[in-house]
Amino acid sequence: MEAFVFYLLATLILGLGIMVITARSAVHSVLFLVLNFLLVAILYVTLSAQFVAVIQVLVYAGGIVVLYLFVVMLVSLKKAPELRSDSRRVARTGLLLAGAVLAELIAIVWYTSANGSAPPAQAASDFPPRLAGDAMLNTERLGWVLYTEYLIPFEVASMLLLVAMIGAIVLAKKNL
Amino acid sequence: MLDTFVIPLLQIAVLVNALLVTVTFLVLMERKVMGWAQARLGPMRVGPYGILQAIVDPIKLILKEDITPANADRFVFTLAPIMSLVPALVVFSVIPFGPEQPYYIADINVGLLFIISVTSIGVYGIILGGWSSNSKYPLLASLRASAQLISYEIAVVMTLVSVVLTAGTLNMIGIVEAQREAGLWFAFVQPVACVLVFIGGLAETNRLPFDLPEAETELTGGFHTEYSGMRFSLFFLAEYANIIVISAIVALMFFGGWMRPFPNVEALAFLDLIPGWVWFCGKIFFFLYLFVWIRATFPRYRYDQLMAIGWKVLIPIAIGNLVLTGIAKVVL
Amino acid sequence: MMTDATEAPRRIGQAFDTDELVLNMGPQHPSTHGVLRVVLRLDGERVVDADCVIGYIHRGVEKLCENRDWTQIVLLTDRMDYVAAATSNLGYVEAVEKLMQVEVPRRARYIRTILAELQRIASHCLWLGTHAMDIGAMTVLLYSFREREHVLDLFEEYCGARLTYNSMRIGGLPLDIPTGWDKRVSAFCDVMETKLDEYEELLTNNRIWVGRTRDIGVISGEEATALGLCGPPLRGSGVSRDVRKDEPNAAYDEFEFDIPLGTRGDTYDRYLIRLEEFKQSIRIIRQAVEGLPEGPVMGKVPRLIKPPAGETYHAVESPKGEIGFFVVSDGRSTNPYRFRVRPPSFCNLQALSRLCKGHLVADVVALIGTIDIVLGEVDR
Amino acid sequence: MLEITPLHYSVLSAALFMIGVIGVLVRRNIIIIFMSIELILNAVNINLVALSDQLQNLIGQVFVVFVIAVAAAEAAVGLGIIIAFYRNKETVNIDEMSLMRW
Repeated sequence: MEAFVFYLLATLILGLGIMVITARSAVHSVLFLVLNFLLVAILYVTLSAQFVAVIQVLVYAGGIVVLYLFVVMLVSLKKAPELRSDSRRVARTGLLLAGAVLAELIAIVWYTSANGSAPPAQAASDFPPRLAGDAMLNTERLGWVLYTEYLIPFEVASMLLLVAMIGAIVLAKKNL
Repeated sequence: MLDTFVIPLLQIAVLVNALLVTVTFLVLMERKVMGWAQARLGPMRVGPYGILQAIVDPIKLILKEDITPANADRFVFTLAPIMSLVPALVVFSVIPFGPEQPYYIADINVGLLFIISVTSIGVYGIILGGWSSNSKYPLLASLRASAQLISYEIAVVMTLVSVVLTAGTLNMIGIVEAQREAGLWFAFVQPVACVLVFIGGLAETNRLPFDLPEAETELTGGFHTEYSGMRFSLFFLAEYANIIVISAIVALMFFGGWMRPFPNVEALAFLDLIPGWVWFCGKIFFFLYLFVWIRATFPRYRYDQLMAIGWKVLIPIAIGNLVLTGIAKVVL
Repeated sequence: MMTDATEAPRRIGQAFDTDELVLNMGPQHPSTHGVLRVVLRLDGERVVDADCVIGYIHRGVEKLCENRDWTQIVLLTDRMDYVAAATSNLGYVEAVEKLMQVEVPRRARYIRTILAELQRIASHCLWLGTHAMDIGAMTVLLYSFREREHVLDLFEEYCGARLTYNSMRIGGLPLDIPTGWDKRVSAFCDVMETKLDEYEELLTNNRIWVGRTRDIGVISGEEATALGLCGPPLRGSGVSRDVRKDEPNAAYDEFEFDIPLGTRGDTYDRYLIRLEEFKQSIRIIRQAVEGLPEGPVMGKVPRLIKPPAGETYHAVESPKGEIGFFVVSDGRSTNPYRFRVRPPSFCNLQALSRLCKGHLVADVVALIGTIDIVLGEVDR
Repeated sequence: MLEITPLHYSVLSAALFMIGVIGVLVRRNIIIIFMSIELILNAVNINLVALSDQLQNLIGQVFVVFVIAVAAAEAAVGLGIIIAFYRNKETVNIDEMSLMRW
């Protein structure tokens, strides 16, 4: 059952990923991206990370991708850029480079599985934010960790978002 | 097997069918109530007092020709109504009609977050529907809609957070139970939040006075101008399903869900003779009526006024409410 | 997915206006009050330019009139402003009477005044309903149509028609009023007054309504005069011009009534003015019904109407504004040599593009509503 | 095959990562390149969540939250730049974005 769900999700995620980068129309790309994110969220649920799954849907699918869609709609009113550039040359170089990365990744996977070294589960177990049974729910635990251990990074992240927001407004506004 | 598949499937079947029937009768109710508010009768021809209109309307919609505009993006054009309806239906999976099985389909710990995140997907249907029609009015409307939905979502979510703070849980059943423990509906504990969520809900479901994305007198019908037949009826269904969702959320979070009024007052115990889900449906019905009533009363906001209200009024109030709730939580 | 024709022109070396959009509003748009077509150039939702395209129901009424007998023309004037036929009738018959120097009996003039003012109420009801509907207040439409029905019933009782009345004749009226009609008219006045409060309750102090109409389409008195506006749009800007007071026709000089004036010249002022005009119309009707003199309703006119050679211009205050008739007779034939109408809707429509600039799309429908046009009169 | 190990998730993550990289390298539409970057970030997130589950340690999920925050910031600023650029040059082709100022 678990394996079935995983393989189904993995196939769909990868398939949609490929469709994102191959779709001719940018709007279709965005659509596939949303579906991809939704499936990734389901994957998170199977990994018992409900909060992250919900955040994935809320922020990624419901927020960021809407932004993409907005921009695509504003921009794709004219013809697609690929039509007027010599894309084949660049694409060949790109594929070559991507092939190199793929080879590297395959090598890593092959090497790891050949040596049979599973991730060191023991090593990290002493680290403080360990899951303490089912005493606390996923959301609560995550909140606890975020606001204690990672309080400063969290605040930095919020500052980053603020800066990004201001930056985006400054960039996109026609006349301030 | 029975518990994991058959019963949930049955529940889903019952709920979806009940929902669709409710939507058709909700449309009838809207037309009737609007009629009475406007010194006319509403539908009267089909069946006694026009009751069968609820059945005839969907049949008419389904039988109508399904037109795809020339140069429309066919794939997206078909997908958009589906993308708008599915989230509206999915939300119901976590809305409890009672505290125990079989009154809910799923009881998940992040219930409220789930509702918020799934409803946020609904905006795609509107944007894509407007874009793929290849027509300017729907495009304008979908730009309006997406901006409106996203901005009001911020206010609503922030307000809901303050309710979560009060209840101490994201679980929908937990929130209702917290109201039992408090002995008070959260409408009395969080009156500001209650009003904010309802107003935000009006905006998120594109209802008057916030119905700019489908303002027929400005944008000739908005994002679904070019839609007809079955695909239009999907949009229609999604809109009304969303109205029911908002009503259900308000009823659950502020009006005690399936509980009778004043759940801790023993003198009113006779009210428990009415089953919980009837109470819940009655509360939902009240808010549905409120939606229609408001529609019959108010003019429509302008786009910039709408945004100003969202950003300059609702969000600051929501933040203020949140901060006050936090302080109260710490002090008390 | 814009077509090439509507793409904003590229201006090399300047910032490109990439987000200017040409939007065709009408002629089938639900809130252009008929077949007006407005070509909007939008920057986002803001109107940069608005261009009115008219003529979709041009029937050549003026030319038709030149080929009809003088008496037959009354019927054609019905078809211009088809929601205010009685005032068009009034303007035309008075113009011919002026040309022929006919004395109209006092009773006829009183009844004409009542009809014209009832017509004003009916027309304003239609305006209020559609204007509010455009802004989203649907209920007001049905409320005001309820009262309009009442007026139409009164008209039907008087002349048998509900929309195109053909209710006046050169020299007087075709019929005297039916028995008890005057009672029913004053009963209607009482009803109307209470209903006005209903409208006001729904709109006047409604935050949304005020927000949608306050400071929208502001036009100064000088500018309004320069554009040739008339009727409520002109008075909304504070210019006191009302044909009923300035050049009294029918029996207006015998009644007391006020001309409401606006101060800001915005849509809200124009709304308030029309609401006040309801009340003034009721006041006039009451005075007319009370003082209704006895006597004939038809003056002395020849069987064959053939006005002496000459020309005249005569204007009356229609619900939309000043409607003027310019008629030329050659003194020989039984039809006018030249017939020309100065339609208030047409003149007021000129202000639309001026009013729209800088406002949002949603305001355009409010502004079309506030101008109160009838395309039958604009195109003729 | 029937037991799902973290390796499975890693492979899935690597594959999604690759798809993202190919998208970045091959496509010329800057918006699609941005979307490919989102795919890459998601690949990383899958890995983080999977390992967090495996190690019974929440740090992975905490990092996912941060990654999402960064992705949001990136999308906002990036798309702002695209809009500004598009307004000036009417193109979203990355090959034509070779000038630092214009």
